[in-house]
Amino acid sequence: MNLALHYPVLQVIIPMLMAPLALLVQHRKLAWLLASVTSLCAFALAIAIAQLVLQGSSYAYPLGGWQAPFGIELRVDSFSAIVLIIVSGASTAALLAGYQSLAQDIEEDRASLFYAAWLLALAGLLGIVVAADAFNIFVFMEIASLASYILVAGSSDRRALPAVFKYLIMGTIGATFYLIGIGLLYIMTGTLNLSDLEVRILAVEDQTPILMAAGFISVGLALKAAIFPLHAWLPNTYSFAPHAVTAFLAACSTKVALYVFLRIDFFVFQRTLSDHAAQFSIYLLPLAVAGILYGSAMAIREPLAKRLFAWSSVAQIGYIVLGVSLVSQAGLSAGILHMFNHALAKGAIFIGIIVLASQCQQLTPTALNGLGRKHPLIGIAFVVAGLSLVGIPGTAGFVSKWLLIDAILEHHRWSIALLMVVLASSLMAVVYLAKVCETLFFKTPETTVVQPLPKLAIALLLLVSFANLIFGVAPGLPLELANNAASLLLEHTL
Amino acid sequence: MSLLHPLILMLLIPCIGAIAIMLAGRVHHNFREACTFATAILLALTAWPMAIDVAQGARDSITFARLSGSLNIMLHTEPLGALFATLASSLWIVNSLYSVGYMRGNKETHQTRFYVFFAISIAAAMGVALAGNLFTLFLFYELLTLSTYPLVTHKGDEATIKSARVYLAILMGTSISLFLPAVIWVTSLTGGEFSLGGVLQDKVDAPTAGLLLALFVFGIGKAAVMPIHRWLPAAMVAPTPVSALLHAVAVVKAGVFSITKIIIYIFGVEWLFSLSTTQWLVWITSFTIIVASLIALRQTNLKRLLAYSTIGQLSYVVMASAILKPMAEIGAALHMVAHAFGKITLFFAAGAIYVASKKIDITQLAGIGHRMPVTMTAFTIGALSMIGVPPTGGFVSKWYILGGAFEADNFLAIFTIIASTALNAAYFLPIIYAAWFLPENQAPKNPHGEAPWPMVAALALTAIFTLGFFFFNGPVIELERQLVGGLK
Amino acid sequence: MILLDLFHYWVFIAILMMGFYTVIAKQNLIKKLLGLSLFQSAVFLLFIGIAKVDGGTTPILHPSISTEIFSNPLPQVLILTAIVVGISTSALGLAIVVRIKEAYGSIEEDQIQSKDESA
Amino acid sequence: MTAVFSIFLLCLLVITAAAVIRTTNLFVAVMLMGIFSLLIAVSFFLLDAADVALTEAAVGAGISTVLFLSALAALTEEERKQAGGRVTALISVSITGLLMAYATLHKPDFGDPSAPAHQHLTPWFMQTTAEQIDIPNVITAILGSFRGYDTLGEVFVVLVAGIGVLFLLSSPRPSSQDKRSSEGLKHYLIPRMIGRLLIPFILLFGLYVQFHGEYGPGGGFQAGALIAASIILYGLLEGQQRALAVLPIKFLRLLMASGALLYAGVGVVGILRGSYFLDYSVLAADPVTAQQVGIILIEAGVGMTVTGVLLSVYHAFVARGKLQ
Amino acid sequence: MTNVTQPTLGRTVVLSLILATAWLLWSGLYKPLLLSLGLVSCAITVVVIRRMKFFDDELYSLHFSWRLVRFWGWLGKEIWLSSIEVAKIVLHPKCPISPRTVELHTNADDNFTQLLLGNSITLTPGTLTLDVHEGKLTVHTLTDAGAKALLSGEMAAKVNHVTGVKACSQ
Amino acid sequence: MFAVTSAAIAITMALALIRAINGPSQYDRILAVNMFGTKTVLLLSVLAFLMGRPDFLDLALAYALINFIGVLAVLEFFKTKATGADS
Amino acid sequence: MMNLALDTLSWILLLTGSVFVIIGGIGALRMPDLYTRMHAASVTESLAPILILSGLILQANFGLYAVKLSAILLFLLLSGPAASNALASAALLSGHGMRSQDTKDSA
Repeated sequence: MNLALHYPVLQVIIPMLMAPLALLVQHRKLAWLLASVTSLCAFALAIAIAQLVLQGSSYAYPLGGWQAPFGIELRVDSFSAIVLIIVSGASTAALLAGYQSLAQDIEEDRASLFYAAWLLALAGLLGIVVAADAFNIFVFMEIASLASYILVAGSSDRRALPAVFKYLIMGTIGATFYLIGIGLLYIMTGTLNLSDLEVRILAVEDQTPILMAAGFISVGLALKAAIFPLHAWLPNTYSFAPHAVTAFLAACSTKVALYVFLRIDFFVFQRTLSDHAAQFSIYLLPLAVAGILYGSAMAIREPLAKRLFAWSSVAQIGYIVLGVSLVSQAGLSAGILHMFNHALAKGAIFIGIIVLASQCQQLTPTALNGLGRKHPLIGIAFVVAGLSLVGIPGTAGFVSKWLLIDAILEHHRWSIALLMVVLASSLMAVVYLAKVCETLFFKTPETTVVQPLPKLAIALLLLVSFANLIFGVAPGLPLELANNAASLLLEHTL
Repeated sequence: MSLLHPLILMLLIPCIGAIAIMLAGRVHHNFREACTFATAILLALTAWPMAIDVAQGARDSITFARLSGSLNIMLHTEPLGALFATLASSLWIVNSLYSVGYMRGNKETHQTRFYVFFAISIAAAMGVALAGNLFTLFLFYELLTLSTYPLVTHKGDEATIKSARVYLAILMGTSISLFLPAVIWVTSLTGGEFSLGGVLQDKVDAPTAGLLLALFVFGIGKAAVMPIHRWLPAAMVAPTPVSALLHAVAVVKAGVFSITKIIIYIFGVEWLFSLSTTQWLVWITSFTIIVASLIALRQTNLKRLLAYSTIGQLSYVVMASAILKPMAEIGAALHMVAHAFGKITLFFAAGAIYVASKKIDITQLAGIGHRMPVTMTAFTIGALSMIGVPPTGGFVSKWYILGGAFEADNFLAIFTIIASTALNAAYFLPIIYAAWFLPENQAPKNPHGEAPWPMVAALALTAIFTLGFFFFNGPVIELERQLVGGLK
Repeated sequence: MILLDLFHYWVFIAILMMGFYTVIAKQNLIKKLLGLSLFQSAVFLLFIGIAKVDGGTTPILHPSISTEIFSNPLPQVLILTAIVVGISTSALGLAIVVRIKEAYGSIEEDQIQSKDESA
Repeated sequence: MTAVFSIFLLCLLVITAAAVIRTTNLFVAVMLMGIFSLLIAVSFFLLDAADVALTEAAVGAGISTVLFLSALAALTEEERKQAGGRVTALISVSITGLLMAYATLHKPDFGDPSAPAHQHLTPWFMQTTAEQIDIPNVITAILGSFRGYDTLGEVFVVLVAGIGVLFLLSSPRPSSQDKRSSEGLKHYLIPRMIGRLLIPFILLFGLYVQFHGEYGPGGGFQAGALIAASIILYGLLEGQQRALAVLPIKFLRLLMASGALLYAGVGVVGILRGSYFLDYSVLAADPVTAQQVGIILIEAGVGMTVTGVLLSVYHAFVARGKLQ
Repeated sequence: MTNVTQPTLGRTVVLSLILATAWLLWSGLYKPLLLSLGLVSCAITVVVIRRMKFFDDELYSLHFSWRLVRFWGWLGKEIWLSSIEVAKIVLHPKCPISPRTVELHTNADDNFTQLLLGNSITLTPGTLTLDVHEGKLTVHTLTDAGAKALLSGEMAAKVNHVTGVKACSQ
Repeated sequence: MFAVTSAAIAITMALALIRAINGPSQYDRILAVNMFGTKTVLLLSVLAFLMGRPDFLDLALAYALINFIGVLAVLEFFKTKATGADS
Repeated sequence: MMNLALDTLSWILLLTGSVFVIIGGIGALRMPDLYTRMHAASVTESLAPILILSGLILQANFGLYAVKLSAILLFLLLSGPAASNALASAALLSGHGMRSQDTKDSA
C-alpha cells in the first residue's frame, strides 16, 4: 500500500473523520487537543505534498476507482500545494493560539460542537483545494461555508449574529451563482471535470452561454472571495468573530475562493473567452485598484483595531487580484505569493489580537491602549507582522509587493498609474499601522486587567512573526511554488 | 558565507549588542552601559581595519539571501561607504559617552529601550553604508527610519507623538512613494548593483534619467532637500544624543550618502554631467541652502536652529555631488565628515547647556560662556567649522567644493557657497558673541557650572576632532581619491 | 416541446429573480431566508430541466417500462445534493435568526442595525 | 401531454412564489412555501426526476416547513411594513435576469437527446451501472458509487448544519428562562390516535425507502427525512418530552456522528484494501456484489446521519421555542 | 418498556407480523438480502414503537371482524349519498346552506369508539366533527337535513355495533 | 382518461391555491394547504399511471405522510402561538 | 371481455372522481365561511380519493401496485378526517366564529 498515493484524499478525510469523533468527545480540552493534532497532521501532509509536487510528481486521484471524467477526481499541483499549506497552517496556528481565548467565548458543553465545526471547516477548505470537479468544489465550499458560519457565530459578542447572517446570505448567493454557472457549463459541454471541461469547451460552437457561465461563476466566487465591491460581509464578520476564528478565516477562507476562481478561470475559460487577458484587465483590474484604495481608506478611518485589520484584508485581497489581473508569469506569481505572505502577516496580526485581547475585557477602541508598552515583546512581534502587511523590506510582505511592482512595470500600459496606487496604498498602510502602534505604545493603559498571558499564543505569535522575517529574506519554498503555479496557470493558454 | 566575515560582523555586532544591552539592562545600568561601550568599540575596531583595507585598494563583497532573480541582499565595500561606516561607528563611541551623561543627568526613563534601539539604528546605518545594491540600500534605509522612530518618540508625550508622526509620515511616505519605485525601476532595468562609473548609461534616455534622479533625491527624504525637510526640525523633540548622532551623523548622513552613492555608482558622474536634464539639482540644493539659512536666522530655539543649519549643510553635500566633478565629489565626502564633527559638537554643546541650565533658547545664552567655558569653546569651534573658517574642518571641505564648482564653471554653486557662508556667520556669530561678551540677563536660580563630566569629555573630544580635521585630513582625501581615480 | 422549453426557462428566470429580489430588498430576516430558498429552488428547476430528454423516462430501470430512452441522471444526482445543501443552509440560518431575535428582540434588519448603533 | 401539465404547474409555481413574497404574514409565507415545494416536486416528477421529487417533498414540504414553523414559534409572526423595494436591489436583480435570459437564447434545445449534456457521460453511466453495479436505479448508482465522494460531502453538509444548529441553540439564553417543552396535541383525541396508529407504518415505510434506494426512488436522505418525520409526528402528538424519551439527545448525537463515520469508514476500507478511497469493489469477493453492499452501507450511513441531524435540529428549535 | 407484560408481548408479535406483511407487499422483491433487511427494518420499527409505549391499551379495543367490513360498505354508501348532496349545494347557484352545530352523545367511553364515530362523521361530506370530549361530540353540519340524519343516531348505532358497545341512549 | 383526471385534479389544485392565497383567515389557508396536499397525492398517483411508471407510487405514499405531518405541525404551531404571551 | 368490463368500470370511476374533485374545489372557493368550506373540501378528501384510487386499482390489475394504492387510500382516509378534525377543533378553540346562525341542538 503506497500511502503517498493517497495523500490528497487523506488530506481531506483525516479532519473529516475526526470531526464526528470530536462531536462525541464531551470535553473541552480533549476536543481541542483532537482538533489541534488533526490540524497539525493536515499541515504535515500539506508540506509533504508540497515537497512531492516540487519534486515533479503530480497527483490525479480517482475516487472510488472510477476514472475521470466519469468519477470524481482529485488533483494536486503546485498551486494547490501552496494553498493547502496556507489553509492547514492557518488552522493549526489559530487552534493552538486560540485555546484560552476560545474558552472565554464558548461554554464547556458547546466546545466539542465548536471544534467539530472547526475540523469540518478545515476539511471543507482543504477539500475545495484538492478537488478537480466543478460540482465537488461546490459541495465542499458549502461544508466550509456552513462550518465557518458556525465558527463566527461562536462569538460572545451579539453583533456577530447579524454579521454572520449577512455572511450566510451573501455566501449562499455566491454559491448559488456558482451553481448556475456550472449548470450552464454542463448544458453546453456535458461534463463537470475541470480538465475535461477544458477540452470539451473548445468544441462548443456558440460561446454565449459559456460567457454567461464565466460571468456567474466569477461573480459567485468573487462574493466568496470578498473582492471589492462584493466585500460587504467581510469587515463585520472578521471583527466580531472569536479572535481565533478570525485568525483562521482571515488567513485562508477568501484565498481559497480566489484559488477556485483562478483555477476555473485559467483552466477552463482561458482558451475560450476571446481575449482572456483583456477581460481580466478590463473587469478585474479596476476592481482590484478600487478595492485596494477603498479598503485602505476605510482602515484608516476605523477606530476598532480588529475591524481595521479586517478592512485591510479587503485591500490586501485587492493586491492579490491586481497581481493576478496582469495575467503574466510575474504578476500571477506575485499574486499567489502574496496569498501566502498575506496569510502569514494577517495570521500573525490576529494571533497578536488573541494575545492582546486576553489582557483587556472587550476590544473597544481604547482597549489596547498602552498594552505594547506593558508587554514589549508582544508589541514588537505585532508590529513586525504589521510591517509585513505594509511591505517593509526584510519582511515577507515586501517580497510579494516587490514582485508585484516588478510585474506592473514589466507589462502594463497603465504601469505608472498602477504603481501610484500600490505605493499610495502602502502609505495608507503605514498610516493605519502607525495608528495602531500609537495606541499600543503611547497611550496610557485604561484599565488594568491582570490575567495570565496565554503562553502558547505568545509562542505562536513570536513564531509566525519570525516567519514573516524569515520569508522576507528567504522566500524559497513559497516562491518556488508560486512560480510553478503561475506557469501552470499560464500553460493553459493556446 | 561565514558569520565572521567583516561585512557581516559589522551588521551583527550592533544587533548582538542590542540583545546584550536588553539583557544587561535587567541586571544593572552600569553593566548595560558597559555593554554599549563594548559594542561600540568592537564595531569601531571592525570598521577601521576595513577602511584601511579599502584605502589600500581592497574590495570585498558578499551576497546573502537571494530572494528572487533580481532581488538579493548584498554587501560590499567601497571608499564612500567605508568612510561613512567608520565615521558613524567611531562617533558612536563618543556619543555613548555623552549619552551616559545626558541620560543620567536628565534622569530619563526607559534608558534600556533607548540604548537598544540606538544599537539597532547603528546596525541599520552600517547596512546603508555597506549596501551592495539598491535593494539592500533601500532595505536598511527603511530599517533605519523604523528603528529611529522609537528614539524620536522617546519622551512619549502628546507633542512628541505628533512630531514623531510627522517624522515617520515624511520619511516613510517619500521612501515608499518615490524612492521605492525608483529602486524597482532601476533594479528591473539593470539589476541595481552598485558599480563605479554607473550602470544606467544608455539604458534610459535623458528625460527619464532626470525623472529618476528626482525620484531618488526627493525619495531619499533623509537628505532633507527642500521641500522634504520638515521632518528634521520635527525630530528635534528627541533627546539630544539622538539628535546628535542620528540627526547630525547617521540618519541625515545616510540620506546624503545614499544620494551621493547613487549619483556615483548608479548614474555615473560623467554620464550625468553630459545630460542637461539633471542640472536642476544644483538649483534646488542652492535654494535649500539659502532658504534654510534664512530660516535658521529667525530661529530662537537652539536645537531648531541647529536643525535648519543641518538642512543647509546637507544640501551642500548634495550640491557637491551634483556639481559632478571629481574634486567636488571629494568635497562632498569631506564635508560629510567635517559637518559630522562640527554638528555633533554643536548638538553636544546644546545638550550640555540644557542639562546644566535647562536653557533651550538662544536669547537666554548671554554670558553663559563664563559658567561653561569648555562647552562654549567647543560650541564656538563647531560654529566656526559650520561657517567654514580655518582652522576648522569645515574650511577644508568647502574649499574642495568650491574648487569643484570652479572646475565645472558652476557659478550658481559658487555664489551659493559664498552667500551661505555669510548667512551662517550671521546666525552663529551673534550667539557666540552673546555667550562670551554679554553679561548674564539675570542670575540663574540655581547657579550651575559645566554639565556632567562624560558630556563635557565627549564634546571636548569632538571639538578637537573638528580642529584636527583641518590638519589631518590626508587619510580621508587619500581614501576618496580612489573614488576619483575610478572616475577618471 | 419548444414552448415548454422556453416556458421552463422563463419560469426559472422569474423565480430566480423573485428570490434574489427578496433576499436583497426585504428587511425581514425570515423573509430573506424564504427568498434564499426560492432562489435555490429556481436553480434546481434549471438543472432538472437540463436533465429532461424528450420521450425519455426516469433513469430507474423497471420491467414495466418499454422505452429505451432515459432522462439524464447526472443533473438529478447533483440536485439531490443541492437540495440537502439548501435545507442545511436554511436550518442554520433559522438558528441564527432565533438567536438574533433573542439578542436584539427584532428580526428586522434596520432595527437591528439601529440598535447596534445606539448601543 | 405532460408538457401541458408542466406548463400549468409552472404557472402555479410562479403565482405561489409571488404570493410568498407579497404576503406580510410570515406564517402564511411559510405555508405557501410548503405549497411551492409540493408544486415544484410534482414538476420534477413530470420532468422524470422521481428521486428529486421525493427528496423535495420530504425536505421542502415536510422538514423545511416544520423547521420554519418551530423557529417562527420563537419569533414574531408579522413582517413589519417596509417602505417600498430598493432600487439597487431591483437593478441587480434585473441585470441577473437579463443575463440569464440572454444566455438562454443560445443554449441547446431543451430535451434534445443529442445535446452534449446527454451524449457525453450518460451513456457510460447507464452501461457501467448495468455491467459493474447491476442495480436498476442509475441515480443511486451515480450517487452512491460514481460520485460517492459528493455524497460523502453532502452527509457532512448535513452534519455541519446539525452541529451548527445545536451549537447556536445550546448557547445560554440572554435572560434566565427554563426550557420550555412542547405539550403537543395531546388533547386532540382523533389526530392523536390516528397518528399513533400510523406511526409504525410511517417508520416502516421510511426504512423501506432506505433499503429500496437501489431499486426505486429513495435512498438514505429521503429515508432519513421520513424516519425523522415519524418521530417528529410523535413529538407533535405527545409532546417533546415523550419524543425525547424515545430517542434521547445523546443517542441522536451518536447517530449523526456514527452515520458519517460509517460512510467515511467504508471509504477508508477501500484504501486499506489497496484500492482507492470509496472503492467498494474490494468489499467482497465479487466486485458487483461488493458495489451493492457498499452502496447499501453508505446509504445506511446517510440515513443515520440525516435522521440524527433532523431530529436533533427539531428538538433544538422546539426547546428554544418561545420565551415565556 | 419497563413492564413487559403478557398481552403486550402478544400484541408485539401480531404487529410484527402485520409489519412484515406490509414490507413484503410493498417491496415485491424477494431477494435474500432485501428480505433480511426487511427483517431488520421490522425489528427497528418494533423497538422504536415499543419505546413509544405503543402497546398500551388505548388502541387495542379494535377487534377485526366482518362487522367492520360491512360498516365500511355502509359508510361508503353514506359518503356517496352525502357527497351528491353537497355537490348539489355547491353547484346550486344560490348555495342553499343552513349550517348548524349539533352535539352528539355516545355512552361509549372507550376512545376508539369515539374515534371511529368522529372520523366517520367527518368522512361523510356535509358533517364535520369539531370536537370530541368524553363521549360528547360537537358536530357541524352543512344542512338541516344532515343534522337531522345525524341526530337520528343511525351512525352511532352502527359504530357501536362494530365496536361491540351497547347501543347508546338517545 | 388519466389525463382527464389529472387535469381535473390540477384544476382543483389551482382552486385550492387561490383559497390559500386569499385566506381570509389562517385556518382557511391551512385548510387549503391540506387540500392541496391531498390533491398532490392523487395527482401523483394518476400521473404515475399516465407516465407509465406505476412503480413510482411510493412517492404518492410519501407525500401523503408528509402532508399529514405538515398540517399537524402547522396546528401545533398555532396552538403555541395562541397560548403564548408573545405578541 | 373481462378486461373491457374492468377498464370501463375504472374509466367510470376515474371520471366520476374527477367530477367530484372539481366540485369539491369549487365548493371550497364558493362557500362562505371556514366550516362550510371544510364540508366542500371533504368531498375531495373522502369520495374523490375513493373513486380515483379504486379506478387506478382496477387499472393495476390487482397486482402489487394495487396494494400500494390501497395503502395510499387507507392512509388518506385515516389522515384526512383526522387533520380536518384537528383543524376544526383548533379553529373552534381559538374562537373562530361561524358566519351563519349558531343553532345548537342537543342529541
